[in-house]
Amino acid sequence: MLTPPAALLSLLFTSGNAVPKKDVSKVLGCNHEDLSKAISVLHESLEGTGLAVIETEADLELRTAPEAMEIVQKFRESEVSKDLGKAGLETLAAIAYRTGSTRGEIDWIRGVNSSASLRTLLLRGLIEGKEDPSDKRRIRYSITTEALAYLGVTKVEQLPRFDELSKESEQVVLETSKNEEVRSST
Amino acid sequence: MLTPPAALLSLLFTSGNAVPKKDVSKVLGCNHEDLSKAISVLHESLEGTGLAVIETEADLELRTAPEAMEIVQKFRESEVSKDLGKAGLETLAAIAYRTGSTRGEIDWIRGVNSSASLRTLLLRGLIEGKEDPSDKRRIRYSITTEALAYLGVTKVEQLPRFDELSKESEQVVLETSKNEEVRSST
Amino acid sequence: MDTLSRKTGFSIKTPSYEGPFEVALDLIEARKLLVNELALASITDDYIQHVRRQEAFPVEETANFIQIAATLILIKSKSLIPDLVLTEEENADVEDLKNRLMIYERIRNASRELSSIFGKQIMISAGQKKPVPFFAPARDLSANALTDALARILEAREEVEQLPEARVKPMVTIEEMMNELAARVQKAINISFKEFSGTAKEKVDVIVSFLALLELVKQGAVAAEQFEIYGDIRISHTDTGMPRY
Repeated sequence: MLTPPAALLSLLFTSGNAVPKKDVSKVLGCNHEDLSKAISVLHESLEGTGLAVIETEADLELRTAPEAMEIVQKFRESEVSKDLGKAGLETLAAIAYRTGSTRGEIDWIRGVNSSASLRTLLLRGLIEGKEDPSDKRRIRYSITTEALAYLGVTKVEQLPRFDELSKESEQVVLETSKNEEVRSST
Repeated sequence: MLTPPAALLSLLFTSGNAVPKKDVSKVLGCNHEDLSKAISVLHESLEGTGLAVIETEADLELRTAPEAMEIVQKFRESEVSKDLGKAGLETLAAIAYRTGSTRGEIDWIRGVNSSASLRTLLLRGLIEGKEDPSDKRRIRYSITTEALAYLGVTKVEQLPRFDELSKESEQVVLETSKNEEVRSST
Repeated sequence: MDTLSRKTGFSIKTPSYEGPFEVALDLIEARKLLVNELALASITDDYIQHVRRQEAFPVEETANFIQIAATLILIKSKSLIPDLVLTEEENADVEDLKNRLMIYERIRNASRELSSIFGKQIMISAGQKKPVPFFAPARDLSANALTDALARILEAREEVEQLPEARVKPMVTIEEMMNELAARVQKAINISFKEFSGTAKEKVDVIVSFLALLELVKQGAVAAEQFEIYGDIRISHTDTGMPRY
């Protein structure tokens, strides 16, 4: 079993953003006082670890410690100055030539999982994701105008061999729906 | 000043993804050995905290500890874990226990065609394929941090009966490949 | 069984029939034996029975099943007729089968271990911080690089779809092997018959298994022929009287 501070840490870690204390209390099944105790133990145990809990009146959030700012900054810079690489270029291409692709569709076109590449492209401002109006859990991706400008075009249709490659991608995605049927029937 | 394990933790937290060990080394300005040391210190210091570092040959990723799953799922909408079929598990086992890493080897071990299973594992991000540096047409598959996370272990060596089921089989493969050589030379 | 294959007519994507090693290992495990020649001799008849009962194999695997059946017959014949001397190559086949079954057994055990822990205690990934994107293009990013990347994956997909699935080729053609084996077993039986009188039951046993195998080969030959003709089509079942739903 996890101790209350450990349970708290794992909750904050997975939520990513600030979390209302009252939600945490509810999940942990503890009262305000117990939570305060857990928070202060966690504070202490995080000392010197590179992480820290930010506490406001109502919320809790896990962040990197202030001492880590410099190294984190350096890391971020190195991450965004890296080449996109094969995976990154493939993922961006799949989106550029087929605006509104979902992650599943990109995965299917590439034959491998694309979540990590999508995150990187989002962070670098090369793509953006929007909720599908008909299904809010589904995110549809498109290339950003900045990225297009960088590529020297004003719209995706001006990309080389656009008609041919976008049509082919479309066909591949059509297979997906067939494949989904297959998978769900097993 | 941050200790190396603390710096490492803050980087892994910042990334939120699997991070190549070589990227980490570069940012921390340390060699492979120093990194290994930092990793093992971090492993230990995370014990009981609700977090854990998953390590593959190439990557590192910060995740919740296996024990935290129950509480975390209470908090967020439950993540459904679709089961892998028998064929998928066998293929994953062949890769995780490092008995085969090319499609040919896996086919040989299982006695059946494994391409469909490989495709499923790739799409789910449980394995990844990389070109063999010595033969670019050959793809070598390896297990991802995602797969280890689903198995609830921080490295392959922690898989059940790892020593028994991996080393011995390697021996047999060796013997057999010797046989093969003998035969092909006759 | 695979309901899917009946529906769509192809099942290469999700083979749920038992593979040739799986069948052999199931039979050995059911007898609580270890993988060795004694065990292999003891499963021979059941293995052949199993293969005969199976009316729907992916065609390309039929050859594998028959190859293994033939090696099992060899092992059994040898155990019943000590005078049967195996060639170096045949001995190698026997060793090969034993080795591969042992390796497969380990992987199957490993996969059972994995199945007992997979998804039970998932280590969950970091929550998505709301990204603060700032525009950071890369040196390797250009319109042409994108075009190439997409063209490459689309091309690779086509290749995958056009390539026939890998087949494990039998060492020698089945007919060759069977003809030779038939002659040898016959000869060995003659020798045995002349030199000492084993029980008639044993000999009958060999012959019965042998005939069963010959029948299989005939079936397999038909299947193999079909596979040649429809070489590029990935059909997975010989067309048999399998019930359709």
